[in-house]
Amino acid sequence: MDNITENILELHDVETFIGQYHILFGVNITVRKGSATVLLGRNGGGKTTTLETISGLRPPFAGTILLDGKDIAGLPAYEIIQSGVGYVPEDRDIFSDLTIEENLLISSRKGNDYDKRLELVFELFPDMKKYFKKKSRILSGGQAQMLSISRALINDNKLILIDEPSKGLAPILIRELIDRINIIKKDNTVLLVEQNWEMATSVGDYFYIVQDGMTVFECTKEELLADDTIKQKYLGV
Amino acid sequence: MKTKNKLVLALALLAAVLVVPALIGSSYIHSIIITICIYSIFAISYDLLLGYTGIVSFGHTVYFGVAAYVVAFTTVKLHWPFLAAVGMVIVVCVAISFIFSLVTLRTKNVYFSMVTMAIGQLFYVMSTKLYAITGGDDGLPGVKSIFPNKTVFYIAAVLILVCVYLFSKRLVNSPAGRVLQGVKENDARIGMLGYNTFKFKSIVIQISGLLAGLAGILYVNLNGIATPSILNSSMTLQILFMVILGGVGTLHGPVIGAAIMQIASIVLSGFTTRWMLIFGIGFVVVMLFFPKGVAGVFDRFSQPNQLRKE
Amino acid sequence: MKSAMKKSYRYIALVLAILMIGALALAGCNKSEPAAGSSAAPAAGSSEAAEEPEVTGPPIKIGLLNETSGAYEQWGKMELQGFFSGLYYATDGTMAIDGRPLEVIVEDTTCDVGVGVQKATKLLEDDKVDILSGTCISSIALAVMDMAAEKGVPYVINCAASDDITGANFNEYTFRTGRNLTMAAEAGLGFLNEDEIEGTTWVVLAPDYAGGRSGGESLGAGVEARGGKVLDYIYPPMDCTDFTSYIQKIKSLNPDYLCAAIVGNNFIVKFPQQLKELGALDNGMQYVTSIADFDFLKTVGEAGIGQIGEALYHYNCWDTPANDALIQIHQELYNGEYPDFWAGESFVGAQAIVLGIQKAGGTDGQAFIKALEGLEFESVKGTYIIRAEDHQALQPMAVGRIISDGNGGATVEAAAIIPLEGMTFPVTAPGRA
Amino acid sequence: MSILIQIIIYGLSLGMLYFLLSSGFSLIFGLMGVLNFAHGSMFMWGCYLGYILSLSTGSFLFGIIGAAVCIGVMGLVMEKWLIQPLRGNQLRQILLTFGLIYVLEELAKVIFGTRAYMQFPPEWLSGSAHIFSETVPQYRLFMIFAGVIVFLLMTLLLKKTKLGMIIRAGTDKPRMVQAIGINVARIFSITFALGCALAGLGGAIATPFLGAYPTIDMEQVFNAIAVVIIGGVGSFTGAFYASVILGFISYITSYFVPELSMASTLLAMLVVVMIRPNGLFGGKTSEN
Repeated sequence: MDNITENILELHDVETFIGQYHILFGVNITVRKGSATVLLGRNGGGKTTTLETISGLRPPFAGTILLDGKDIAGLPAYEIIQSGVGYVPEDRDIFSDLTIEENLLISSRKGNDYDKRLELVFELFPDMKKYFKKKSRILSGGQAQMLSISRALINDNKLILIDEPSKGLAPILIRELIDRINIIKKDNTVLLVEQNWEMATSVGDYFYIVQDGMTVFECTKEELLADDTIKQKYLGV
Repeated sequence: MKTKNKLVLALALLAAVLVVPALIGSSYIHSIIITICIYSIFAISYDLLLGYTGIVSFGHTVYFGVAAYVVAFTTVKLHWPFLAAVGMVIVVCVAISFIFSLVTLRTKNVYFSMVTMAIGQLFYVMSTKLYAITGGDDGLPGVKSIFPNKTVFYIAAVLILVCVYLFSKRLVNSPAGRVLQGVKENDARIGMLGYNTFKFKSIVIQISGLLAGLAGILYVNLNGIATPSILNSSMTLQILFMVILGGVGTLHGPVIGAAIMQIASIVLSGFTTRWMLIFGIGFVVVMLFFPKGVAGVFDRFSQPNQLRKE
Repeated sequence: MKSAMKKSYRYIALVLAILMIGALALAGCNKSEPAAGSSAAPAAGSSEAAEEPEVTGPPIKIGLLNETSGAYEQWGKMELQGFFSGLYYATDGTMAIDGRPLEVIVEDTTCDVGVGVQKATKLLEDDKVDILSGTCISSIALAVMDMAAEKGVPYVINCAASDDITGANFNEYTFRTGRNLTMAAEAGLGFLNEDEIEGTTWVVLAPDYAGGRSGGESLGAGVEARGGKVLDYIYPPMDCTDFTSYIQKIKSLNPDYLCAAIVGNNFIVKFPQQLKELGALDNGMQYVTSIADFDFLKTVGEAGIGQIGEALYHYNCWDTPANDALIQIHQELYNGEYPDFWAGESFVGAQAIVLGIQKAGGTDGQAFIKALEGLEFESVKGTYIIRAEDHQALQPMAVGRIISDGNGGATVEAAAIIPLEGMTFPVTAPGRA
Repeated sequence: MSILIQIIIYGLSLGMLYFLLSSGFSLIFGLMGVLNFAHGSMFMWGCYLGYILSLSTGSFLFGIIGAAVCIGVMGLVMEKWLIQPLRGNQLRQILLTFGLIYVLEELAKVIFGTRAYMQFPPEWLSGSAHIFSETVPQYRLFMIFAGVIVFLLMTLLLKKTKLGMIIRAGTDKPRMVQAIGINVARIFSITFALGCALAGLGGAIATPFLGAYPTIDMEQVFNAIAVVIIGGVGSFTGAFYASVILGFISYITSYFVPELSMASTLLAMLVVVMIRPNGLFGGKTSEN
């Protein structure tokens, strides 16, 4: 029943609480297959919470989330992830006591062609092969980010959620990351949160601006670049 | 209910509690009410820590036990007058509270609980070991009560309990009390607001320690002997029962808990020798389903803001 | 601030209401026959020999503090059953003295000092008992004895064995018919006559608590007095479970005799087992200890056979008329159960109470004290004399040997009986020597 | 010379006992943040079940394995009904397990009574071995052997199997384990049951040495806490080394300074907490 819809993911009026604090008031996002969609907006707007809500780490209070047409709102995180979602958290959260191989091994799900995906990962991130048997606590910030992405890539996921990949990375690493993501987004659609203007605009095909827990603006890459007022109005850049 | 007739009601009840049992004239009932008052004071002091500051100490019975031993040792062995003994208890309680506040510096939440439990056990072991001072397992007998008879003692105990309750209520509602409740919510955030949380925490540890010491003094006056059983971890568990069963963080909850515990243990022990099993199960049920305890049942049970169960 | 004040009044009212309800509830339950205090006296006329005594005086009230529940409930049961058998025997089944029926009020101390004192308050001040008795726990006895003295009520202790009761903490209203720890230690040596101890080397071991230390010291003194040499005193902690280090130390000292003043499960059961395991008994060292209750015999079983030591009471060690009566009455009242350990002691206490009341011709405190001081009477272990100086009953002591009971278990026979005169321990009560 | 051998053998056998007792406690606390004060009671029930099972089936090995399995199931039930509902609320979990001590202790008294049960080691273990002229009960050597075997098996499990990796990952970052598609709740249940099974196994192995009686739970819970504090939370090897250290400390103090022996483990723990709050072998910092 793999109806290859145009959209991998649709969020309709999604609301979320953290404890008793109301964070998301109404998020509406559509992610098209084979593309990269970027969530922009000032800090504290609810971008990270949106990714956490999609991945199931924070169940939504209201609204629907359609993954490939199926409503996954409220399902436990492991079920959503197992149905083909990869999640790369803001501060990477790599398992430092495990080696790179072990990080990837436990992320690989049943029925996944582990060796084939491993080749793909080594191609994209050679460092992973170099330190494959080492404990991942020795990795640098950039390498840790690569491992975190590799964990999401080890399975042939429909959708990969990435939370501020450029955070804390040197410019040359950001450029390297840009063309990696541009490759990844072809087969495994990407939804990412990004503050770095250069990465956002050189990776993203579609953009949403999230402010005070709501998606306030939507546009394509061309519209964004053409119209400076959007940047002024929403991002204060 | 305007405050005025509430005040009248309170005073009327106070009078009733003081007069009626005195008329009944059974010193057994008096000694039970004294015991309820003693454990209520001890439970209130523990609630100040657990309920209002979120400090989970499993060594709180150290103050209670050591206070009893200090009074027994100074009055029986050293023949000190009672007031001198009370002075010594205050000094010792402050010293012990200093140790505990030091421990709060080095360890946080769960670790603090483990370490305080170990400190409590250390005092228990010392009470059985240093028999030259503590009389070992047989304890230190021979303490003369400062109250002429049980009726006077009982009236004094009720009045002391009411004073302790009012004092604690005032402390909790004071600005310092508010800071302490903030410490309970999020220690770091309060720190960022510029409050020296360590200073506030050590103040409340000191106050609760002194109140527990007061309960210890009354205990040894009632029973005339200090034995290792009051430093034992089962005493820690009993005081925990009273606060949780009654309603943590409410101050009047622990009094309810103390009353329930005492009356139930007397009535239940009449029927079965395994009455502690009933308490244990009761405690687990309360922890699972009634976190607010008996007193909390009156408050509205707050609903979490989540459409779907996690 | 206003609302806070209003709220606190509401809470004060609540607090006081609770105390009020608590007081009334308790007062209520106190009126009716207190459940906990139901006297477990067997019906007076149960044995056919006793004729119906006509009542000519007010009932004699005896309060019995008893460990009905809690850690020592096993011991509590023994003391209770021995006590009633004793009353039964001393009053020839009539449960009455000179026409005044005996009313025994039993209160459960739940093995907790606080509760024990509370129940003692009830017995002394509410029930106004004439004579108080009971408890196997020394700390409770020590606390209660002062209260009894204050109220002028004689307190006869059957089992609690701490030396201080008739020593440092002595008061004239307190008596003890059971043996104290020093007597137990003395008895431990009793079976060896002079020449066997002369020139032998000893190690003394006892649990590390007040009674244990005093028991150990008097054992050592007894050995030294009989020409033996004590190499070392070892005091493992009360609830020690791993005796290896102490046994290694004993092996390194290699004494002829190892004498242990034993109390509590760990010492009675685990210590001998670990002794054998570590090969401490292989080189001929003789192990002298004390022999405890039926549970002890069941647990040690056949492994304990041959072990010698002071036996507080085992029904098989004595053939006196009183002991036979104890066995017969005990089995009759308690569906065939043999009297165990503390039952032998509380039987004597009950008997002393009855004799005291008969001799004093009533229940007046001072008269009762005068009646008991110096009282000599025949009971379970033969002749008892209640020493006037410290109100401690001198009595013969038994040294038992564990033997097989024929069907896989173990029982005790008397290896030696130490007569009354053999008990030579000083009066330690202040100002009473 | 012989004292040295004694210290090594008896200290080590005591250490292995502490390891069997505390390894599950440390694993559960490390991975799930659950401080199970009733862990000592699991150990005690392991003693009782080990005694009953080996007596009824006549085989010692079946006794200890059976006890471990039963206590594991007990752990599973406890985690499902009592721990899971309170997930996220550490305070109520601690208080609940504290209350459980009473329930399990009183239940044991109801079923097994208050007397102590003595279990003699099986014949093939009841003799004494001679090492450099020291007579050493074979059972003590068995205890050392059992402790080391369990340590090796558990290390293999943690290092080599996928479950082991997931447990180690969960100890580090439990939320992220969910985010790679693993049902953390199931992993928690398995780990909790495994931890309790270890305590049951420890109890069953300890019975011929300690015997089974109703106050074991409180005695042993302090040793478990000491091992966790000294070894560092969640670090399995830390628990092993800390247990060995504690075994030596308690044997040496009971030999040379008997008066202090009851307090030795407590003092050792308090010293370590003051110097290195997160234990000698790493593990999560106690300031977290």
